[in-house]
Amino acid sequence: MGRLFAVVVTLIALASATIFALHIWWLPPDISTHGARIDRQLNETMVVAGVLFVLGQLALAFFVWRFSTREGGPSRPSRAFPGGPTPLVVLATVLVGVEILVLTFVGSKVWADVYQTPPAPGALQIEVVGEQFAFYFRYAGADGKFGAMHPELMNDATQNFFGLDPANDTTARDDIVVGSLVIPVNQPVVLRLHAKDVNHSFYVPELRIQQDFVPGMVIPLHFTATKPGKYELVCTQLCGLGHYNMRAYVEVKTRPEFDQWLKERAAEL
Amino acid sequence: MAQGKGGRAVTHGAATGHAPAQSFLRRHVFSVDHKVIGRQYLDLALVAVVTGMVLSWIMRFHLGWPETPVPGLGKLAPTGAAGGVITPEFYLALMTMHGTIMVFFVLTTAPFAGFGNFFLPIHVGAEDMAFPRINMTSFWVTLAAFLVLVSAFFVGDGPPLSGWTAYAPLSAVGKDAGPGQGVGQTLWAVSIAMFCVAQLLGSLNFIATTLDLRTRGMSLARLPFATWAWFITSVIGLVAFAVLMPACILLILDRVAGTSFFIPAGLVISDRLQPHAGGSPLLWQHLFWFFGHPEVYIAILPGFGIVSQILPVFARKPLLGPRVFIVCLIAIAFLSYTVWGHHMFLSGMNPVSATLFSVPTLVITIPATIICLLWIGTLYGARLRFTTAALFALGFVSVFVSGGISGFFLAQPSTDIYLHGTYFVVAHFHFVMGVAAMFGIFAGTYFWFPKMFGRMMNETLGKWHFWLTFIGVYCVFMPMHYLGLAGNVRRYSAFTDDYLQPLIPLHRFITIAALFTGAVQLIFLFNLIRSRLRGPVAPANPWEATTLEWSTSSPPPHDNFGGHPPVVTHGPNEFGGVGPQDYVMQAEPR
Amino acid sequence: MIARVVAGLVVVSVAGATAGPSHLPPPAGTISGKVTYTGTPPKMRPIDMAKEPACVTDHPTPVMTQDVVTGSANSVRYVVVYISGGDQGAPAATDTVRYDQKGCLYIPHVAVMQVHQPLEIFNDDPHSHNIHPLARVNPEWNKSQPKGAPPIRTAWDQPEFIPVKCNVHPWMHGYFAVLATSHFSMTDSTGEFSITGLPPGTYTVTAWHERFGTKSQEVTVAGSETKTANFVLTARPY
Amino acid sequence: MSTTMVPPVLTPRSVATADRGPERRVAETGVWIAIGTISMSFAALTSALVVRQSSGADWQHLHLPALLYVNTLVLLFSSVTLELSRRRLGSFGLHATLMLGILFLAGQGLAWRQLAAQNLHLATGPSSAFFYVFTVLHALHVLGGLGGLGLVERRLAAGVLSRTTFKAAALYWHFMAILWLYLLALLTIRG
Repeated sequence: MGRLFAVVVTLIALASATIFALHIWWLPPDISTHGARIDRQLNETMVVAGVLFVLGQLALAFFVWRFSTREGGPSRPSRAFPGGPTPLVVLATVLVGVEILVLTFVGSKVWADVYQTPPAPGALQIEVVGEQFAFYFRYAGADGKFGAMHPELMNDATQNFFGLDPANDTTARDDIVVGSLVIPVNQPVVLRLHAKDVNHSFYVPELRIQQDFVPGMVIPLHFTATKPGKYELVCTQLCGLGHYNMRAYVEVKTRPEFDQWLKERAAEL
Repeated sequence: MAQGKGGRAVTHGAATGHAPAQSFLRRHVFSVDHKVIGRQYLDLALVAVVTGMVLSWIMRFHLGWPETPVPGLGKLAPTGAAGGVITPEFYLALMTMHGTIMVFFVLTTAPFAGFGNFFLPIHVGAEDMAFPRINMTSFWVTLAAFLVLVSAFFVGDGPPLSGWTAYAPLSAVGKDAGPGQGVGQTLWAVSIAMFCVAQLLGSLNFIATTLDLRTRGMSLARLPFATWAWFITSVIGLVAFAVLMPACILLILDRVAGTSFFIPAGLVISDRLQPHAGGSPLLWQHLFWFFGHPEVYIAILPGFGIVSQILPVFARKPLLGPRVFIVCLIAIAFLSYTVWGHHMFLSGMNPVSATLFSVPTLVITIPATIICLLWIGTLYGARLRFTTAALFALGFVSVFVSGGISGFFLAQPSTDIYLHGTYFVVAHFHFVMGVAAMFGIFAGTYFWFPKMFGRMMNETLGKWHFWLTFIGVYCVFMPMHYLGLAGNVRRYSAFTDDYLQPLIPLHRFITIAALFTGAVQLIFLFNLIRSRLRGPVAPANPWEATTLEWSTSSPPPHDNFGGHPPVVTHGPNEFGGVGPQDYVMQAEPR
Repeated sequence: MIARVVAGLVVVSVAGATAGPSHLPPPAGTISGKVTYTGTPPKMRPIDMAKEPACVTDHPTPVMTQDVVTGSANSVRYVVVYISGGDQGAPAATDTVRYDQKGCLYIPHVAVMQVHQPLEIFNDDPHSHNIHPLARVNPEWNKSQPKGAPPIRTAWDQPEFIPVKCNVHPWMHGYFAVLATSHFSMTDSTGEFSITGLPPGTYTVTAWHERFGTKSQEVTVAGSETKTANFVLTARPY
Repeated sequence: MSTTMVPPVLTPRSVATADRGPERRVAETGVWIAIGTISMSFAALTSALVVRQSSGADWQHLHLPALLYVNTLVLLFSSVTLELSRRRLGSFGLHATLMLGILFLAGQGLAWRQLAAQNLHLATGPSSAFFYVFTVLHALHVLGGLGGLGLVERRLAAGVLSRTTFKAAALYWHFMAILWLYLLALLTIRG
């Protein structure tokens, strides 16, 4: 029985680790300026955690194999672990402690780069509303100014997703509201996230970015996309029955394509 | 007998009913006997776990084959699954109920309230809990809380869909937010508030019993490891549930009384401006996770204790570093209150605090790692006996290590950016608190069943149960890490996004594994029922263990020790001697 | 599938156009007319359905918003014209009103029905919708209808203009016009309507539009004549 | 398999605290634990108040009804009478405490009515909401304390009251007074 346990645990550990190591299921390619550092941090953690995982399971398997009693086998006295618990305590503290220090030291810089640094000056400003169950995006339009948001005017039936008041607010009249996030490549972008009803979250796996929308708060988020293409933005914060279908496309375009697109949208107003 | 100053006689409090009650109702239903109450908790947990598991089967089936009608479900849930096709809101309702039932009514109820009630008083050598009536109240409130929760299936739009974390404002604004967010969500909040009351009363009892009712010679150092774990869990629970309860009260008030604790101004839900202002959604998250993270340890620490108690018995040698183990438990308990923010890295709270919450989260892995190493070190030089209880205890170590290690990714804000809200999280917490705690419960059941019911469980069935479960849970939860790495978002009732399409085959594999693992549990149920009725009669100490419960008959008499409270002369950890008896019982005369 | 939609349309338009109980003996009068606007109506704008690719491919040219649909000569579509005072006609018809969700649109945009009249809601799309009638007088409900789920059968007990929305596709927006009367009609793309089968009498005729509000006028019908009642609604650009 | 049974030991009801009797500590321990957990609940609510105050601009200071200060005196005085009763084991002080406790609750009820008369209800604003939550929860705990004191009174009358039960009940009652002072200060300063 002990040998069986050891074999099963070993097989499980090795099979699991192999699938991780072969990247059979893995992150999609990164398309952001900051993502490489997150990937590196994740890879380093994967190596360290993977080694700990395999070692831990193998140690368990080995000890069980080695110290199981066979039915009817000779009785032998048990032996204490050499040196008592102290070496294990020291081992765990030093090993895990060093790992924590390294991971925290490097990782907190990565975090700070994404969330604690101001966006580049001249970043493209885009307002985002998350609602049950869609994202809408707003560009300032020709005047470069966003019209003010009035919750009492928000209405899906009239497609007034941002609660704009074009009747009285001239800056709102040229605001471009669309259902996809279209951004120019290699251009720093600042989003301001508004939650219209409940919590939502902004998650683009390829952009290596995720941030909750919180009602009552306006949360800035900035990044730069480096590769043109069409990607998916999905909601990762449970927001109600349509949560699974709350998504939008992120279209990263070249600068001329983006300008052209913006011009076409403005013409529709 | 103290003599009052005024000359009036002051006696001890009235006897708390240590004579066995006579009527059937008093003995088996409204009993104040901690053993009956412990069994009642375990029976409740059994009902709850079957319910929770059936819910997860339906969920898993839906995720594998979203458009295939579930046979018969259309009749059971005509609103949520008309024609057997599961609606998104019904999926989320199942998920909410699954999470709530499992976390509260299984993982808290079984290993802590259930086994703790039965064995903590015996472990310390007492006749009963410190406050038997409060103990009984605690159980009945728990049961009522369960019934209130389950009743959400039968009201209006059905159960709530905001998850076991019930984030505000989704949980706070009422039925505008979706089906089930009306009466169903209110019932949820009431149920959890009641559950908090029950657990506070229970924790109070556990602590007072451990502190005050220890028999002669039972110093704190001689407490069995499981009792240490229950004691520390009680302390955690006393603080955690004391925070969740007022939070639930505030939530209920936001829902039914029009207050705005968690609801800010200017919310427009389904085109309706909400009549609230000024509340803070993050306040709910802080209050909830201040409870929620310690709750993880409430679920798992009893498992630590049970495994630490079982492993030495079947390794036939003492637990390595018993004092280190206790210190680590205390360290975990303490640290568990400093880490709640790691659930909120991306919640919009100040990003600086992310790092502050990350460090203690990572530090908590140190005592956890030490404990795992102590278990593995205990195996060194052991003479392992492979009973089912031993296998589940060893399996516990394996799954806990697997689940614990993925915590490294989620504890770091930088990697959490990518993995937060994905199946990686689902894999992590199911391994570390779900499966591991369940293995602790299984180990405890196979270990203590003879003592609780006076009959042995069938070992052959038990071993089949272990092997199939052990392999099954790895097939279910290990692939969820891969899903998470591929960016698969959790809490989705269907995978419509383009990038998720390639992952659907893996979901089907998980579904098949989950249905298989679930079916395997029928072996356990069968074993449980058959052994209770027809198992071989158990001797007092079938496993050659040392703690006090094994010094008394199986099952123990009404007052646990037949009117002769034991005198403790040894620690719980004295194994490995030479000779015909290689262990010393705690109550063995010197 | 298309046949079903067309059939549904026919059912509804028949219900709308010949709403008067046809079995009643003559004389039966008719009130017909045209609904137009003054002022500047909001511009119809293309609906951005990007989040649901299946619906984008359903519409080769972008669909325009339907809350205000105007035609030539200032005509207004989707105006419900009904008898709010006077003979209320027959109780609820037993024929079913069909409401379709197709290509992420509600078809028809406004469904007119009587109280207690059976209503069937179909999902013809290859994905899930939720139907959320924002009723205030009637009980409000909110249900998903996944692909392959059976139609939702329901009815309304009180007269009310109920906005309908799909939260999954926030642009999806329509109305259930639940009326106490069996005398009603809805303007077509030319803004014209016709209420037939009216017994002689004096009627208050009311025109309702979701953005432009309601207007009423008195019309007396004697014998089997056709009276004209035109409505001019006031439009605002925003 | 060895199934060692413990030989009978002739120490009836001996526990670690045998010299003092088991009941002695249990009731007191229980109350201390209860005090701990009740404190935690009110601490959580306090932090909720602080967070809520900064989350919205809608906080308006609530002027507490002057009656609350009278109630405070009543509650404090009830603690004094209870302590006198406990020291001398007289039932008069205990009765007085019970009466004063009921009076305190009645006073609180009156204060709520005064506020309601000023149109300050639970849902009026955040400060009134917190006021009601704090005071009602406190009143419920006081009600529980009254139940405990009632039990003490019954046992005293029957001559089966243990000192420790009395002490535990008194401990809880004094805690109610201290908790009230804290709440009063909190609501005065931040409410």
